Amino acid sequence: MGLVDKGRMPASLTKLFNMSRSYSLWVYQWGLACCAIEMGAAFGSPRYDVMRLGVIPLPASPRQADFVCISGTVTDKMAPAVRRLWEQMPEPKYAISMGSCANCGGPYWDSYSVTKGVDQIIPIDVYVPGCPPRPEALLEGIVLLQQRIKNEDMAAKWRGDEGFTSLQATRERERVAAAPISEPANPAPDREPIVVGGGPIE
Amino acid sequence: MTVLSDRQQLSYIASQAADARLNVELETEGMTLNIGPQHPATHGTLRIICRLDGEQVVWAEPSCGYMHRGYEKLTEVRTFPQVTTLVNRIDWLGSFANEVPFILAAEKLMEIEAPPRAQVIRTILFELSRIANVSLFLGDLGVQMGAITPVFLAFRDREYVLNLIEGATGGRFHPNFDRIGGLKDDLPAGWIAETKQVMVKLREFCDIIEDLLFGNEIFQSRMRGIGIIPADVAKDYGLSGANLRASGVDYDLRRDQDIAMAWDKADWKVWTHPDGDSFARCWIRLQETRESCKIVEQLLDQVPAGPIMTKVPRIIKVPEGEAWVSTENPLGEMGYYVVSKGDLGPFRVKIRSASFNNISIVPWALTGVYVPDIITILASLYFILGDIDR
Amino acid sequence: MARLSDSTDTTAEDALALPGDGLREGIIDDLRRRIGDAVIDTHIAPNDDLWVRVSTESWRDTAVALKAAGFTFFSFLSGLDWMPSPYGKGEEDPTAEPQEPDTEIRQGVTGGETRFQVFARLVDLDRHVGVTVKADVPDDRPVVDSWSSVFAGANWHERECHEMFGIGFNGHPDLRNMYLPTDFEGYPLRKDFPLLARMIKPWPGIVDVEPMPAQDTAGEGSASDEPAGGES
Amino acid sequence: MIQLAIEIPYWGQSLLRVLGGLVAVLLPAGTIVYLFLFKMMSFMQSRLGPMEAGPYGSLQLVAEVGKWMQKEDLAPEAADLRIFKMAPLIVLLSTFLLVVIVPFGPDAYFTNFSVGVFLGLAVASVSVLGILIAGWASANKYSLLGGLRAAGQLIAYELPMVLAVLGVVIQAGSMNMQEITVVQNTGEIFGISWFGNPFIITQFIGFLIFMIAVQAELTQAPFDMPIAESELVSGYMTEYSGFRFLIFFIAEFATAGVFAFIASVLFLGGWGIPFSWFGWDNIDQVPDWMNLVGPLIMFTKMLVLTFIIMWVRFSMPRFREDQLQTFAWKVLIPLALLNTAVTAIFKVAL
Repeated sequence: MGLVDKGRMPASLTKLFNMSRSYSLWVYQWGLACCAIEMGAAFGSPRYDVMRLGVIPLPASPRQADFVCISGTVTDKMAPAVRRLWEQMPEPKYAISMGSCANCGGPYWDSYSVTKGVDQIIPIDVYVPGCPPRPEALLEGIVLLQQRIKNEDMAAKWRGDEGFTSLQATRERERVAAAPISEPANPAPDREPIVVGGGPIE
Repeated sequence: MTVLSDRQQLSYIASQAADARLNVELETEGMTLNIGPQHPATHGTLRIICRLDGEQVVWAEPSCGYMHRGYEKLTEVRTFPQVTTLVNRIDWLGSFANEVPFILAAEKLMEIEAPPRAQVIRTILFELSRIANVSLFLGDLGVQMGAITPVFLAFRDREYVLNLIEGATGGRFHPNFDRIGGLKDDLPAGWIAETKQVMVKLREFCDIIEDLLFGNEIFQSRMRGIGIIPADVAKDYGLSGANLRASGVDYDLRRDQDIAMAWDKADWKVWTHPDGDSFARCWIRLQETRESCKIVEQLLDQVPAGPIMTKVPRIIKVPEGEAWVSTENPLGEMGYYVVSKGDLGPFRVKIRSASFNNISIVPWALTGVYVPDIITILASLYFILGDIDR
Repeated sequence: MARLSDSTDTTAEDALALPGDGLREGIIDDLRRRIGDAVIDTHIAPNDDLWVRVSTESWRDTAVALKAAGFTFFSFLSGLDWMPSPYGKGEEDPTAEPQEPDTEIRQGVTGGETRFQVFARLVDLDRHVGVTVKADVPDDRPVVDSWSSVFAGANWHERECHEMFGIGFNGHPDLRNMYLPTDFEGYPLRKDFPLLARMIKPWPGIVDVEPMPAQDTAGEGSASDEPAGGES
Repeated sequence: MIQLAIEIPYWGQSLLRVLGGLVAVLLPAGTIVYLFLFKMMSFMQSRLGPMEAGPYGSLQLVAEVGKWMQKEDLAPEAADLRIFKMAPLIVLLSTFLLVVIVPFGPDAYFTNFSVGVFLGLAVASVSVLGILIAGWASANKYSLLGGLRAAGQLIAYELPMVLAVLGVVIQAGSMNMQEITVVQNTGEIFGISWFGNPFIITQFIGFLIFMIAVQAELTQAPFDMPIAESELVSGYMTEYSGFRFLIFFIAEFATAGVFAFIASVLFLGGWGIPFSWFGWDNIDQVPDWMNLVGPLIMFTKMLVLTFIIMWVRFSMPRFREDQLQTFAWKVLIPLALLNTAVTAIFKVAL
């Protein structure tokens, strides 16, 4: 959208768009290994119902999905398929890496056929540790992702240069740019992934 | 339970072969459909390449390996206790059941046996993991057939069983609770009473699923007479578990071999079904869930007092030798061929997983079948990806 | 297909009558009658298990003979590599003094001459007895006859054994890779196939073993109560 | 339209019609999506449904529309672009054309054709074209299969729908929707006349066949072969993303609402208040306040019927392709013909 690209969207409209994007997260049904059962328990069971957070697990094709939860071991033979499915998703997309297999290869760290961490293939927003993480851990991951989306700066995302930057970071950069030269310019914090339970994010 | 007469079975098999040939005269150019690694019906990353003629499958070939994690190579560089941690992630739904055959093989090599209390508790946890595994199968069956609601019933009642397993072992479904020579520690207080209540809930769950899903005419019309597997073809491919018993073969490892577990202390029935079609396989798994509830209830009253662990040296060195132990896992017969050379870790472990053989029949079973029936047959064969690809 | 009715021998019937491990002796005699001297070595664990090693040439005939003898259930087929791994055993026992890695090839239960062996297991569902059949695979040309024409289930097992050990199966319809991507070079389950991740950095979980100060070293050695590489 | 004090210029009337059409289609779609798909399905599965966006998740629809507007609109490179982009609009178009014939009050109607029912049934088959085009143009094997299945299914189920409606038309004696409504509310059965003669009683078989045919027209659960999630990923909608998918999504639920409107007119007595008709004989005697009460009555009847449609959708497994066709051709059509014959006999004999 023209306005968003040039970054001159009024703050309230950005806030509305961020809120709507965070409350209607569609995720498509795709599980890899044992974490998929915990993800299924989170998505499809009355006890840890994820639909109440606004995450709707209805669609079955990546075209209609907003975020994907990589739940399970990504093997070398599966890696190109993961990359392709990531590229098939329409643009404002996010990814949660669930379980230690997806985070860093987990118990198969020395296997000859396992990719050590899915972040070598696709950019990951939230890491959920555990083998398998409890459904509540996944719900916390989703809540953190929603917080992140609420504070996201869409203009930076649509320009697609730095991946994720939060609104606060952009205002900080603009304040620094507007400030007189004497003040030392601190670079915008680059993408630092959140680890569940790793303290509040701004 | 209408029994499909032999004539019907033979006519079905003949029709399968005929349909495949029928389309050759019309020389319609087929289409290769790729039910790819990401597909809602495959429980994970199984890919089936099938050549279609219209909606009919002329040739189908599963391509595995998308979940191959190299278990047998990893077991060679780990010690015995570490292998149990690794091994209970093969069949990730009934995962306590994976550890038991490996531990029994190691105990057979060391010529030691778990104390009676540990054996009974192992059998109870084995049957609980079977209930957890098959109850999700019954719910997932509904999703494959298009009914969205049964899976929520299954997950809700499965949570009760997972609470029990977590109460006893600490892990929801990767407990790693089994040790060579016994168990990690004893059952918590009040666990037995709570398990009895949960078993009552599970029986209600089986009744609900029976009339909600199995009693539904659409479900029956989708499942009956589809994917018929005669007994000798099943034996040829090495199908095991409910798939074998659905073809009329009365073979259940819990009853037919004497092993250091407590199945003989409870009286329960082995269900078989003469049809061998998809409905029979699912129906048998439903009855087996009820039998498991019965076994658990009976064994709960016979948990003997006594130690939980025999005297085992701190650093376990299994003496040299080879041992094969297989048990009736929720998916079928899972066995371990452990070769040990007297070191800390095994020299070679051949893991015989049930789903690998169960899925090797898919090329035979899927020829001449409609596209929706691919999903029916796959759902009724019931595989777990970790089990196929190891 | 119709069951091959073995009308020739009568001893199979009275073999059932023998108690306990008489059953397994009966099976071995029945097998010797069918394939003669191909049976090289047998081992019986009483009331428990039965191993048979046959010559490489008669690998396929054994399958036909056992199937005729009633072993219709095909359990699995795989390979064995008896060479100890040149990269050590992964977890040395901290208390024992480090020996030099022995490179002597010692076969398992029923012996054997070559480094590779192929073994399979068949089960007779009526008599509830299983047999593990082994055969040597010649070192120079690791090829064996394929069982896929006798047991349809062996097709996939042989493909996996081929890609994991490099053992060829002549007569097999399509020996493509089962699990590994087509461009994977090397045979993973061979003992000389290195696990690269372990080469680069040792297992993070190795606890450096030094005796607890309070513990008297006279007892069961100086191992700390949590053995190195114990249950992690 | 409504004869208010001032004379509305012509362009004013058509503007009112356009606004009325939008409300008559999008309002039911919105309530159905929120009330049934999110909330009722969740309560059926003993869970809560969206609770975060607004109190009790009431703003979930705002969040949905807000998000779908920001989504990138992908089109596969091998797709036939122009037709690919046109397909969802055709499906939504057929919904708007369908709502045109539905009367909401004595004067509150869009058009008052004398052959309203005939036009409705003719237009109902336009959505088949949209679905077929979507399946064919998106260059994806799954959507091709979904599109072909949809074509076969929708054509197979239009016949029973037409025949079921035939019974109603014979009994009402006219194809004009207003007259059908009036006949249902003024007639009486065997002398009891206090609740009129809604055709659901005398035409119960017709009602059943019509509802089953509607369930199939909407490609919903027992008949959702075209969007079989567990086989064809999501059938003809597989390649659609962004706003185009939202149009498909709205069209699916809007058509459910509009068919429920038509069913309530044909079988439940349209905009007449169920048990009180205040003795009017014909359309002119109906007072003006009914133009305001009528839409509310129609809306509640629509919600009741949509509840049944959605209830069946969320609990029934799926037919197989050929079972679906045999059920239509060998069971529904003969039954509908029988029903028409019996109605004709009763019509002539009585």
